[in-house]
Amino acid sequence: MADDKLQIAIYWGAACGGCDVSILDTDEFILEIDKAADIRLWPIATDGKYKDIEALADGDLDVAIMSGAVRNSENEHMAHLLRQKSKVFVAYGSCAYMGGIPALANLVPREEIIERAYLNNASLEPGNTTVPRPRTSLNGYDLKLPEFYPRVYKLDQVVDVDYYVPGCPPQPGQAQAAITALVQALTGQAEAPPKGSVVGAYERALCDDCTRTKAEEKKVKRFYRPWEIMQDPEACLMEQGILCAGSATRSGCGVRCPNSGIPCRGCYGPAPGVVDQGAKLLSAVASIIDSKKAEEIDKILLTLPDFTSFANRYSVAASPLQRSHRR
Amino acid sequence: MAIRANPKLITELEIYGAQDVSKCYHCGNCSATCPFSKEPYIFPRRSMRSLQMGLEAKLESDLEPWLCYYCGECSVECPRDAEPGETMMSLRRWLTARYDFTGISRLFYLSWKAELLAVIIVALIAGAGFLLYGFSQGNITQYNGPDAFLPASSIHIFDWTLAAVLLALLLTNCARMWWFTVGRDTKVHVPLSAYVRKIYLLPTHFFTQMRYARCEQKRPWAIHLVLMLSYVTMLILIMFFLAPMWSGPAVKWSVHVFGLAATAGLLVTTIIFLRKRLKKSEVQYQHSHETDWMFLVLLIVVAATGLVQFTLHRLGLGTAANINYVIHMMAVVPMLLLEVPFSKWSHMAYRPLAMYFADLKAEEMVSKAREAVGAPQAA
Amino acid sequence: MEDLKIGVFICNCGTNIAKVVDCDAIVDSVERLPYVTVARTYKYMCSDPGQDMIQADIEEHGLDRVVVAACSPRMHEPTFRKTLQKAGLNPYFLEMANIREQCSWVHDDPVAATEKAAALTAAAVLRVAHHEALERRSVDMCPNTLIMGGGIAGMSAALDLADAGNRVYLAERSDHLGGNVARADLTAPYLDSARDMLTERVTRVVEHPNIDVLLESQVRKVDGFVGNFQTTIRGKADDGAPTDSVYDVGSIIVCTGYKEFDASRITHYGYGKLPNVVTSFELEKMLRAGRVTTKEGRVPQYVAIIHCVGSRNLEFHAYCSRVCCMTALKYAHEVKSAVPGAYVSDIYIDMHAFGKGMEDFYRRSSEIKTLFLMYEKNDYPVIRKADATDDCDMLIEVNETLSGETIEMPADLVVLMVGMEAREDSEEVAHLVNISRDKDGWFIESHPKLDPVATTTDGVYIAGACQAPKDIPDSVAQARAAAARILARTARGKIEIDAVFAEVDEEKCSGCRMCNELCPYVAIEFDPEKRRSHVISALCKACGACVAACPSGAITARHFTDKQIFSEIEGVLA
Amino acid sequence: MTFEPKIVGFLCNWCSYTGADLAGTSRIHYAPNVRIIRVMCSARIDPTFVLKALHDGADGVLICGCHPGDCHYSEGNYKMMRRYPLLKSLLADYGIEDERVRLEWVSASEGQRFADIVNDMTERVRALGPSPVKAALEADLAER
Amino acid sequence: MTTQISIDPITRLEGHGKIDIYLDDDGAVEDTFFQIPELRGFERFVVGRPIEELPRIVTRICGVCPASHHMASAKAVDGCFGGEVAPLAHKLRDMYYQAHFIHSHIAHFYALAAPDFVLGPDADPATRNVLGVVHKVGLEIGGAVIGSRSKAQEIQRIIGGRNTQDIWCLPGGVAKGLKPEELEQIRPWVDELYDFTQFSLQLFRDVVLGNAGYVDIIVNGPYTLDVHNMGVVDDDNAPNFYDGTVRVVDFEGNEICRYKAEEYADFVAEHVESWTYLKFPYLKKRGWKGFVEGIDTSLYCATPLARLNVADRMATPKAQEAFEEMFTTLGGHPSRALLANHWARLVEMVQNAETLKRYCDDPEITGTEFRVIPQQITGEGFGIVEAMRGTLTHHYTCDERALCTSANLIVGTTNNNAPIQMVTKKVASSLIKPGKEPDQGILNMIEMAFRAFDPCYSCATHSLPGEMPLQVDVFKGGELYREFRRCC
Repeated sequence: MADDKLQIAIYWGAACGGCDVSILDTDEFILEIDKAADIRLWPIATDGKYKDIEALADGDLDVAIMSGAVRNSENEHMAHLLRQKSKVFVAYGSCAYMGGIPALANLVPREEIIERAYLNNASLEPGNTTVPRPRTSLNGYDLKLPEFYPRVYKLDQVVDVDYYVPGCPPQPGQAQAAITALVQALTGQAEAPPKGSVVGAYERALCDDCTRTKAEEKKVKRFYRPWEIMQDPEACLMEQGILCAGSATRSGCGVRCPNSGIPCRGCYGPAPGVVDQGAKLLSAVASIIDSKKAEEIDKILLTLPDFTSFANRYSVAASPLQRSHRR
Repeated sequence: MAIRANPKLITELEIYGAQDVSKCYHCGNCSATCPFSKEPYIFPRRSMRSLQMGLEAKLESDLEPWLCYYCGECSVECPRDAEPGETMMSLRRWLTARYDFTGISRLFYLSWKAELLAVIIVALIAGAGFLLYGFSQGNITQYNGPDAFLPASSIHIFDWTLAAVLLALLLTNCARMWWFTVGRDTKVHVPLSAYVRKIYLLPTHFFTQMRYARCEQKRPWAIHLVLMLSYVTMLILIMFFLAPMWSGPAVKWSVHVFGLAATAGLLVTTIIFLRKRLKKSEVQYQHSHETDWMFLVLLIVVAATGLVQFTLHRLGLGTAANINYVIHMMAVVPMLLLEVPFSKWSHMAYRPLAMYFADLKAEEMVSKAREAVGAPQAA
Repeated sequence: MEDLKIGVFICNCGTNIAKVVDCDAIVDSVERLPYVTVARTYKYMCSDPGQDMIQADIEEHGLDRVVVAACSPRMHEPTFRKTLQKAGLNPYFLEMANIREQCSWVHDDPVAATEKAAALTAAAVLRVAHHEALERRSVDMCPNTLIMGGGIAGMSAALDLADAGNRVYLAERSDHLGGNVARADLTAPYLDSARDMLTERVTRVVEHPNIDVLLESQVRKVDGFVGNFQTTIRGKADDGAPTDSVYDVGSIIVCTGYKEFDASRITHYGYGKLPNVVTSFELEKMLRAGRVTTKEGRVPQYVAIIHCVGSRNLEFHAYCSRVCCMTALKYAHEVKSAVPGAYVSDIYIDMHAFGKGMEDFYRRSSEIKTLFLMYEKNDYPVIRKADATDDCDMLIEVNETLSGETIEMPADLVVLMVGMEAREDSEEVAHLVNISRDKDGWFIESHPKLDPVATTTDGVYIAGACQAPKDIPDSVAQARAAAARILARTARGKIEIDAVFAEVDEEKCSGCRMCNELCPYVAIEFDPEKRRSHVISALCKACGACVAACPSGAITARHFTDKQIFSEIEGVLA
Repeated sequence: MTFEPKIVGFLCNWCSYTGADLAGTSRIHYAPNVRIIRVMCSARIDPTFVLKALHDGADGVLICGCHPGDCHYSEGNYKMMRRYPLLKSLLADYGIEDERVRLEWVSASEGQRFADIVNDMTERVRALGPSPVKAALEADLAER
Repeated sequence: MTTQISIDPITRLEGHGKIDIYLDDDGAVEDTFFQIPELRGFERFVVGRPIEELPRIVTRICGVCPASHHMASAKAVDGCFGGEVAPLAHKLRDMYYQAHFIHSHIAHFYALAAPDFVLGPDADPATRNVLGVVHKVGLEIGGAVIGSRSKAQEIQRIIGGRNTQDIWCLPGGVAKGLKPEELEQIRPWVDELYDFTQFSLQLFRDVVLGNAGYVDIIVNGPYTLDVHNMGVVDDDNAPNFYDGTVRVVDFEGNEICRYKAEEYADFVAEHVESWTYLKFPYLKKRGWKGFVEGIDTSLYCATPLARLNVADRMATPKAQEAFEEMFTTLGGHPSRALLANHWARLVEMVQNAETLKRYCDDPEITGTEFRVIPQQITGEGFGIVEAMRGTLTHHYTCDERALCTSANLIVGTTNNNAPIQMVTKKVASSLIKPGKEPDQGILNMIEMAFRAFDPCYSCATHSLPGEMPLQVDVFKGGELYREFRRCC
């Protein structure tokens, strides 16, 4: 492979593959990547040898793009390896950036997950008591299963991350822009964004790009779940009492959810400089509650169940209350 | 049970001498300075309070006024010039009036005119009586002997009759005093045995006035004691040794020494008291009630005429002696008849009684208190 | 962050701090913190030598941030800001750690207290590193003053201000001036006439060219800030119809006074049931009329005055209403002169006779044979109708503490000394001018001792009984003090307003408009063109509500930025 | 050695902070576990502050503002009042026990009340032991 | 001493599917174990969430077939609200889902299957990928492939707002309808897609059927299993991907059972082994009999081929033609030739395209009655759709506040877990014999076996990424002395 070509690795941790699909979804752009770079590793689309990566010298890779969260020691090992081999390490997608949907598991004990999957559901073999175990010895064979961390970690809780590309998955256009920007930076055609910055997204919250009209009067006596009313497709969802994370979420996705009548759930993460997306959304939601009586406020909030899983839908692992990290 | 207050009482007491009670704001200095103020008899403050509020019923049953000898310390200490000492004095007057069922006492205290009038009338009646009697059966020139103008034997009888009347009156008042202060008290019941056990207190207090002796200055006590003893000596001589005194002209030292001494005592002390009251030198003598003056005046007149009588009699001037004797009696009779049961004199009886009752009651209260706290029995 | 030089100054406050907190230990601990160049302790940091020391250190070491660990910033922040200014440093480069009120005075364990003090100081050090240089803004001071309430306080303040040549708008709810004083006959202790006192004031106020008396008027709205308030006052037009007019004023004095306690709330006094149980104000009426009689028109023989009605008890008001005791004595005198030979009894808890001439007044009252009966707090006297056989109309049962007896006091007329209460509209007024009330509804002054006239809202002052029960001299004194404060300011013509306010970073604002509604001062404007919100700094009072609420973190509160508070959190937990 | 909880207190400048000062001037003693941070108004208290405090190792967080209706900024404390239940539900979902975070109204005149609250809360938090946020970190470190 | 051969998808270190082959001392296969070592626990952590949010959460089970999960979930959620759904919504969802099927099948066929057939199994792994195919068949065709895939995605995006990590469904319908101008925008693309399906069939005929070697492998290779077939069919027993009843037919063509979604638990059960996180579904009424073939087995496949095996006919004319052509070539219906799955995908694509056309001509499709507000919360719902990789079942319950109280999922690939176990052993045994050293061939054979199922362990474990990389390490005495590897 020619030396002037960028050396790139694309890899997934505990992910759904959607991020890789989003790169595939850049369509013709894939061909450009193919032209501009040697893809040394990309399990979903191309051949490549893990051992080759191990064989590389530190920093031989120009860019490593890793999607997915860290769920077990192997994800972690792979993250460390790619970090070590690459000049620029990119956390790609909400799971890598903030833990993503898988991190919702951090809100429940691991034991209950096992219990629900193998001991207590509608379609189990009657009377089953078997549960997968790290080690099983069967007719003299010693069968091993990897051991899992008690919770899901976002990438930078495990390794040092240079850039973040938010989104679940990142909107292909944005992904393309981000990767282009990185490539240009690496090939000296543009200045590299400061370390730790979020690329492939805008600097303002979603409302900036949302075309729904926003009134000054934002007061609700109750909240509505999306199915409880027929919404006004023109007006701000929050004003209609429909919980929407847009105001607390970085823009860049193309506002596809609100435009389709579905409230934003915040996959692009907090606005720049915000510590916790959930806490910020919390303030915003509280601001529109139309009451000065504690009891009434409680009553209003009954119409807004399970706020947490909405406020931190993609960012549980990033919450300050998830102090755990492995660095 | 709530005690009814009578705001008017304080005004009534003004006539008895308590002018400044309302000034008291109960700092308690008075009670603090008074050497006699001890549980359960705290005064004068409490008495002042009862008086301010006009708690008649309560005051009537109080012994405190009698426990005060009016040394005057409290009045000196009082920051508001509420004259606690004088108030106690006035209360004694008021109580004397209360104990007296006839109401005469009250009359005297409330109006000095009435008292003066009474004294004059009694004096005149007495004078007239003795003159008529003398002329009816004797000779004005004769002092002794068969046709003496006023024979000792008759006077003796007269004295005893008078004494009987006075005693009757005095005892009823004392009985009333007992009833008010001890008898009707539902809270404290004094057993008969106690009365007997403690009876010795009466003569002790009467003759020694040892309590008064505990006041800070001793002089008032000494003077008062002399006065009292002289008076008593004289009384005894008159009641029991009239004849020997009468006999003469030779002097019977057995009686006359006492007579002269007592007279001297009376004269000197009364003069001292008069001077003090006139000069208002000390607090306790600053406010004199008419009754005080009357008592002293009668006393000194009696003493003086008594001494004159002795002299004339020894000189054998019969006529003069008889006339002087009538005058003497004109002082003696009102003094005894009006002062003993109805006025100042009565405190000679009430004081020791009060001490006696107070002691009995206190003892009871203490033992009651003991039961209350259930103190351990002495092993 | 650029390389900083932070000086830390720890005050012993005599022994106030040093006796519990080991100040030298704090020096040792802060010296380890980043950027700390000097750290020292001193006896009294607020004293001149103390301030000179700070100033000297700033100059000598070229300090650019200063932390003072001492008393509450509410006490001396201004002092030390001046110190920085004198040393040529921006006053906002100061941060104080409150190690007295919130440490040495409330803890006794030296170890724990020192640890806490160190943490608070560390927090201040970390915080001050993020402080920014802020400029106070100077704005014109409107010389006019609005005075709410035409009572003795309001009028007194009005006259002082007007005499100095300032315009005064004197707004009074009722149709006449004089307030509660107008309801009184004589005054304690010299028994001179309240009326005479008032007439003089009222005539001067009414005739004064610089005073606009607005009767039957209510303040409806107060906008703006110190030096520049716009006040909307609803008055009556000639035809009686309500009309709103707007007045521009620079200062506001609240003199709304008090309201009397409603005696019928206390049942055992039978007020409202027993005809001859009257309130102090009803008696005043009789006295002003010169005829003190029972409802039946009889001349009362026994008059009982009950103190502390609604005051100093558990159920109603714990506080002392301050003027009733002496007023009651005044009644003793007035009744005795109105009804010679009447027996007056004062039923009281404690006799509060502070103030000039009052103790003597008390003595005189007892000399005229007023009977004083003392009762225990919350052990109320009970009034009942007397029997036909009694020589009185009512009987008052009192557990009299001086005698320890339960007595029955005869009475034909009972006077209830009703206490003072905050007016029912005090909450409304408080919100109007945006000041705080204590738990009893009295307006709170900015400092109970050092600044009893100003309030927590700059430019709004309080005087008279709206702040707490007060007698006439105190009310007048406070009113004239307020006037003096205002004159001192108007004389300068300009005032500095705090440099602390909120700002919207338009690069971050997404125009979601969550904040628009939140501002109680309508200081946030939305620009539909740019689709951005921005803060009108002059209107902003820096509460920070919008800052916390902004979902995209686009609003910052100057001097209370997230960074500053975060570092403070790190500090206290370090 | 007994566990001494660290509690961060966010107090509004006008009522609660002044109330705390009053406790001082009245020499009312209370537990030294609360470290006070002054904000202008309880409305300034961003829920992030609470999360941040817990993240940085606080065992409890006390939030104090003016009594409803008495806010110096007339409405600020209502804004906090509205955030509080949401904040509590969020914390609960992350396993933070109810008594670790507390909102109280303390007026400038309630020094005693402030002291009582501090003492009460300190006891309750002490009973709960160290914050689970800290515990999680220690668990992780232990795993390394 | 036994020799262990582990076949790890990209090494043991990544926790992806792993195969251990145990040889006896003679080197004959004793046993094989196919292990899935990860679990994510969606069933647990969706509990407590507002039930209507599940369709927007479970899509993260798999980023390759999120629409399948979105649809199954949406239907289960509808059930929790009493099942009332705007009729138009069903049409729109079905239309949307056809588009998803098309781009998913295109991706699989061209990116994953084609390299083998177009470039040949022996081609250099370095070039054996989608880019290699593009280079071979020419850029314009490559462009057409990519273009068609993105058109199908764009159609999905226009109808439902997004083409991945779908968000669109709400209880009682969908969040947005299809505007007339939108319809006109997609209409021409639909026609192009239909043409592309025909083109793809032609390509398959030319490249695969034209190559006798391939046909032989397909029909006579070791890639057959005597297990039953499962798939969703409509009332005429034609395949239906969005809705219908589940039909199970044995490998001789006799119907074993058919059941509605709400009955799934009576017909299917999952067996658990302690050495893998992935469960083994089987026909409940027959009971778990272990990994055995035969007419009495309780095991079944749920694959594109299985879907056509349980179907008596296709739902659309052109698809019916392709259907008949395929089974004739395969020598009858049903077929057990696992490699025919690739062909089956192309046949399905035709039906997808034709169905899309039909919807485009449906006058009601641009209506506005695309959602009703649920009037009741009944608390339990079942959703079954055909995912590209097999029958997908979601089953939820919720409380009176419509908060999820339980969730159970049986996903496409899981259905095939046991068959994959068995085919792996079968292939391994057929290749590794005493004295016959394992070589690169193993890789190809196993690879093709796997690819036939197109297993998606992302779905299966709710954890692993979409496609299946492979690595074979052969150990002797625990010593690695040969390694072959590839990723797809």
